[in-house]
Amino acid sequence: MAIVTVREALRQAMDEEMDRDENVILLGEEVAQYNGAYKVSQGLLDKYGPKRVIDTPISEEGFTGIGIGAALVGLRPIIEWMTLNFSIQAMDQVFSNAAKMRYMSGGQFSCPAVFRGPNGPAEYLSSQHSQALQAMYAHMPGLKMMAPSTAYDAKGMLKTAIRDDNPVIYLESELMYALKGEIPSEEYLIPFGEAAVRRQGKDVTIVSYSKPMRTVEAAAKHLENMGVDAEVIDLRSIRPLDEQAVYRSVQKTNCCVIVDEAWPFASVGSHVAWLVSKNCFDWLDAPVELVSGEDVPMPYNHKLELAAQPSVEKIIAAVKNVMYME
Amino acid sequence: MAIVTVREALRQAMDEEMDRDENVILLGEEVAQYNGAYKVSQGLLDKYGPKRVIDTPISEEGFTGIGIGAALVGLRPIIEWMTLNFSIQAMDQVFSNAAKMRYMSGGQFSCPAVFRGPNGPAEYLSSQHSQALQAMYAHMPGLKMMAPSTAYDAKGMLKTAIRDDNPVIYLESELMYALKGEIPSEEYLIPFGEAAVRRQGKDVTIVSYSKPMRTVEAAAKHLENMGVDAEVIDLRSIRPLDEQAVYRSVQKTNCCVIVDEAWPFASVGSHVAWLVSKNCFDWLDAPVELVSGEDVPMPYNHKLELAAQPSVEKIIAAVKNVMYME
Amino acid sequence: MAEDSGKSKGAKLLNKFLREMLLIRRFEEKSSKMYGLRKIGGFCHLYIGQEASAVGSIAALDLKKDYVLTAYRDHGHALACGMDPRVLMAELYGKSTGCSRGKGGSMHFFDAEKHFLGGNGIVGAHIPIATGVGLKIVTKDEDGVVLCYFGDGAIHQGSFHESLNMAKIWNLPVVYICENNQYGMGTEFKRVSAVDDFSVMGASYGIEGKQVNGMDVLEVYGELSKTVEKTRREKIPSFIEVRTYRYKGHSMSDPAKYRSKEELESYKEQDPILILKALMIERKMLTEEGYKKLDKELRSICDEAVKFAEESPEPELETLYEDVLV
Amino acid sequence: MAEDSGKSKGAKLLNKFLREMLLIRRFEEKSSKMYGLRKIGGFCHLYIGQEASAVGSIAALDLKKDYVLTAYRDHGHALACGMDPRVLMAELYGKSTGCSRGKGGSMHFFDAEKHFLGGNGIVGAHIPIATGVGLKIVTKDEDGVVLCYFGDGAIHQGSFHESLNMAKIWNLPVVYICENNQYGMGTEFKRVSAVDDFSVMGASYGIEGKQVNGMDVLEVYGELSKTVEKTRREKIPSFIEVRTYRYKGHSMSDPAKYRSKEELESYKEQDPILILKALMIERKMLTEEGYKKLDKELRSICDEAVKFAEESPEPELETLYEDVLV
Ligand SMILES: Cc1ncc(C[n+]2csc(CCOP(=O)(O)OP(=O)(O)O)c2C)c(N)n1
Ligand SMILES: Cc1ncc(C[n+]2csc(CCOP(=O)(O)OP(=O)(O)O)c2C)c(N)n1
Ligand SMILES: [Mg+2]
Ligand SMILES: [Mg+2]
Repeated sequence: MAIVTVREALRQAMDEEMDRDENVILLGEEVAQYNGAYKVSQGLLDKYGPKRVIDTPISEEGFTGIGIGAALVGLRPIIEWMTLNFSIQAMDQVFSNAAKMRYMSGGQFSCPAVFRGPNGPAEYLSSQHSQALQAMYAHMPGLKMMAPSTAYDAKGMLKTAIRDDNPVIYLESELMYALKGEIPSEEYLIPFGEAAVRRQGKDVTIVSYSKPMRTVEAAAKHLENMGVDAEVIDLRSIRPLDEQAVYRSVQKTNCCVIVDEAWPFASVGSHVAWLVSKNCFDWLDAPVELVSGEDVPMPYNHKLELAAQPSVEKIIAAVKNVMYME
Repeated sequence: MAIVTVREALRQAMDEEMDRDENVILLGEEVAQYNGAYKVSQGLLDKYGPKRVIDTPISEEGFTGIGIGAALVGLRPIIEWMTLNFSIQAMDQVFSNAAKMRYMSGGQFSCPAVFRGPNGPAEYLSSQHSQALQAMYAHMPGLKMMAPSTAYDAKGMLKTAIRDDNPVIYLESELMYALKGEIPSEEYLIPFGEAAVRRQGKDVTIVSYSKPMRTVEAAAKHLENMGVDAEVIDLRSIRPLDEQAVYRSVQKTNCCVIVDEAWPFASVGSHVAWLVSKNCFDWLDAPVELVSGEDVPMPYNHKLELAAQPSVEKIIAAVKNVMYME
Repeated sequence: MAEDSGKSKGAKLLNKFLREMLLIRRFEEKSSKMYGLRKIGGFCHLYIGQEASAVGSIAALDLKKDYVLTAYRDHGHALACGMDPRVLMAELYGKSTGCSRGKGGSMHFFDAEKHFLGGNGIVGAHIPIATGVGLKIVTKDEDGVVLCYFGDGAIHQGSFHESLNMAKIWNLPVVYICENNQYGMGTEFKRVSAVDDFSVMGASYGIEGKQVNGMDVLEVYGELSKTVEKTRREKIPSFIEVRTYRYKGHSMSDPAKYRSKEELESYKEQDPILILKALMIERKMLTEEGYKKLDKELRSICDEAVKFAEESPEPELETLYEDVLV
Repeated sequence: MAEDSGKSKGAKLLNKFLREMLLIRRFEEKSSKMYGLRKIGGFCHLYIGQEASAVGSIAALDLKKDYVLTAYRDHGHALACGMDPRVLMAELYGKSTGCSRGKGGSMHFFDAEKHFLGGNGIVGAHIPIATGVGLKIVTKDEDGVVLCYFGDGAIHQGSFHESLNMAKIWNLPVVYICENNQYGMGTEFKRVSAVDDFSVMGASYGIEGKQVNGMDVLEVYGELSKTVEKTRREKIPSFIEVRTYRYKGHSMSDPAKYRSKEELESYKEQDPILILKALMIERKMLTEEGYKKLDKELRSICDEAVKFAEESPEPELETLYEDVLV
């Protein structure tokens, strides 16, 4: 097992899939000559040339639509959004075209495109550059969504996303690119719709995905010291969602905290919180808690920006709530 | 009390506010010479002239941003989106600018703009033209949101929205424009954050807003015949949300059904369902049910398109579920 | 028509044009009638008056390798691509035998085999898609050409501009065709355009522009043949404004009061079908009887299409959930 | 500079230019240093090399009635608008005394009083906003002018094109200024633009374009004075390409390896400050000692700004929830 960064894991996934299938192309701002704004596409231009690794102008709506168009007729484009914040300009292409083309053509056209890039708050970036936008994409049928939290998953899931015949929103995180983890040398894929139990526990179920998983794992350690044995679930695949994995756990622990760095209102987090509330109604000893991002735009000041996000303290407080501690 | 259509109520609201405050302007596609694609702005061009009632090119991103810019420096634009479907092209302007300008300028600039237009499915329009998109806008802090279901509310709420110093998403419905209702001759306003109890009842709480209210009211009548006394709540204001009105009711009825024509995942409906699940945990006798739009793009075929939406039958089934009937 | 194309070949071509234009005309008239009888619902945008544009340009293609994309006013293009009037009428009826299984309706005709990619309801949204099809052609070293049609209203969408820039810098074989029928809904194009002659619209991208008389199928064909040929050879994008006129309202619900009777009549005098018919009679390629016979045949094809649609089954309820994802 | 402006008035102006450009230069250098010391975080885009553009153009305004908007590379424009270096530095520090209360940071400087509307982080997103400010001016019959700055990268955003078209059809007094510093992040503008000379970019909208040497503050001022004057008088939009160069990387994290040392050096030889200084010395408006004195004063203003920022308090935690809505 080699130890690599998430950045490298993503690069390997793209590299292997581009090598395997000449229909896979990569396009986005700075992906080619600059090797990616966050260096995720390092070396790919050199290896695959400018016909398959394409620098675009700053025209999110345009190049996203171009990727979708190419996908409809046989290419398998990976569209890199420099960050998800900028994808808002491209949402119409994703929502009106990628997500609906198959349905409204009665199944004639499918759109095997991957839309990827860093999502969620990084640091010191203020409101326009620090948003976790998955709820909007998750709301829409016709799209799949993945959000890895480890290097291992990052690679196996991106390969799956690239091979999938549907449009996939693939969420990364700037602060995760340097995170390291083990990956095997042989090829592997991680399927859609399979959550991972990161820590077995019997007292409380904590559910999260993507970057906050690290905070959740830190909280679980703290809780352990407090004598609380948390079960930690990483959703990994948001659309489709592995509901059963969550329910199985809650049926054992009888209480549940969801952690989502996005805003609370109409979010993936509050949706999962409702699903658990409903489907584990007879098992729950306490209301499901949601630890979300605060319901405010992200401020620049670092102290405030940390306060706006889920933290170990907030998670512990929520766990205490659902376990009626103190 | 005069009996007017929702269309006329909206027109009156704009007319009165334009008359009251010369900073109020209206812009959008076909709002002026054509008197509105759905005739909501009938007569306003004649009365206020082309400087205040402005036909735009088909450039949603551009004219929405122009409205926002004008709002920052003293106008109070009403931006009509021909339908919310087309607003996806303008989302970046709403999310990155309207919703954040005040925050990221440390309170220096506010954005008193109203974004209005028909939302949700109409009839025979297929996937791209039949979407209820409120969840995406509701997710974002920095925006308010209103969704009237009667002519009375349509007028009083739109006047409030126009006078508010914040950006307001104001949701209408094509199929509601011809709906009639009473409105008083004297001026009135309906505040943000106040739900309305449309029907008092003791057995079950049904919560909805906008167009599905009619279906809910029909269902409540059916239920009455079945001996079920439903309390019906119209949320009216989505952001801010009148949570207490819902909780008060559920604390009385001990069970709750939410009806939302949008897709279920990460929706206003599932969010309210979670809020009730959490905050009425000790009162609920059954899991909160959500009757949503089906999780598919909207098909053209009318039979299918009706099947994709909340119906009296679906609501009754959900009520039976939460009341453990049969 | 070039002299050297040979008389019989010329006659064949003219017969083809006449047949296709008349088929579109009759099909549209039939659709209009069936719409009036409420067999067809929703938005239905007729192409009557514009037939020469689709017929004259698509005749320049080889649909084994070339592609066609257009907006919601798509009946004419679909027929010109050789789609079966029966599956189109069935689609208008929302039947399971429709080209899009009854899910798309009037705005969303598609035919994967005939390389017809719709049928897009969002103004301007298919322009990047078409550009992406061009990218696929170049990436795979094919020698196809893409025709991308859109209206005078769509030209003010940012997506048009973003697309043209990328098509030029990447040398994509896309012919952008603005079908300027002089109105975008109720808005005369001059009211929303800073320029009067769209042939300059490519100037910012170094793309040559031309204006073509869209009431003359021979002129359209002549110009487009040259352009398609050049595009195929040189792999560069081009822009063509086809000046045309729609006889009917924007959609079935528009009485088109924004234009004068005289204006409409003046265009009807240059009706593309009448002009071609007269020319063919003059050149002794057609007799009045021959025309009547043809007309009768085409009318019966349209009757046949209606019969097929009427007799086709409604889609099964399960199909609501199909075609969302692969 | 026009001869007739009078020697002393001329000298005053040149002194102002020198002072402002040098202040920007020193402020940026200080910011860079403080960034290195981790007092400032996130994206920080320096304007060094481009000073003549903001200084020469904003000098042509009357900020009682005129407005300025730019993108995230906004320090120079803010200073040229007369904002206090102390509140700007405090904003970079994220302090409560910052112009945006520490919520905006480097990319979001704002000053309502000085008519400086930011500071926008989304490429191209402020172009419609600026256009809307122009609409307000016209609607309220004022005689202000709006300067809207954006980069060579932003010019490929659809928002630019949509805005220009509307500005032209509505006769809005907006001067669109493309600060072509020849790179959008790591991308040389020629790689993503179909044209080399941006002055044609207004052609599709009947808007005249000009190219100005942005390394020469007098040329910028001369051209912009004329343009602003004409815009004010005739109320028509115009477009200006300012050719300039940034000496530093795109942001603090960019080593700028995509360009040659020679290229950078050749621009440094035409440094706007050095050129003006030489001219003033030649014209006996300045001595070497006078320059040194000025430099010392400006350096101490920047030291002072740092001191102010250092000593200012962090924002209170409650402020996280303030400024979201009015
Ligand atoms: C983005 C978007 N905005 C608005 C509409 C509503 N709409 C449908 S067709 C149309 C007019 C388009 O005119 P034009 O491009 O000239 O095409 P034509 O209908 O004349 O063929 C409008 C405004 C839409 N479908 N999409
Ligand atoms: C819509 C959008 N896409 C991408 C980015 C990331 N980004 C920030 S600055 C920049 C380059 C902009 O270049 P240019 O317009 O030339 O301005 P300059 O930085 O040279 O002043 C990019 C791609 C963004 N902020 N917004
Ligand atoms: Mg038109
Ligand atoms: Mg630049």
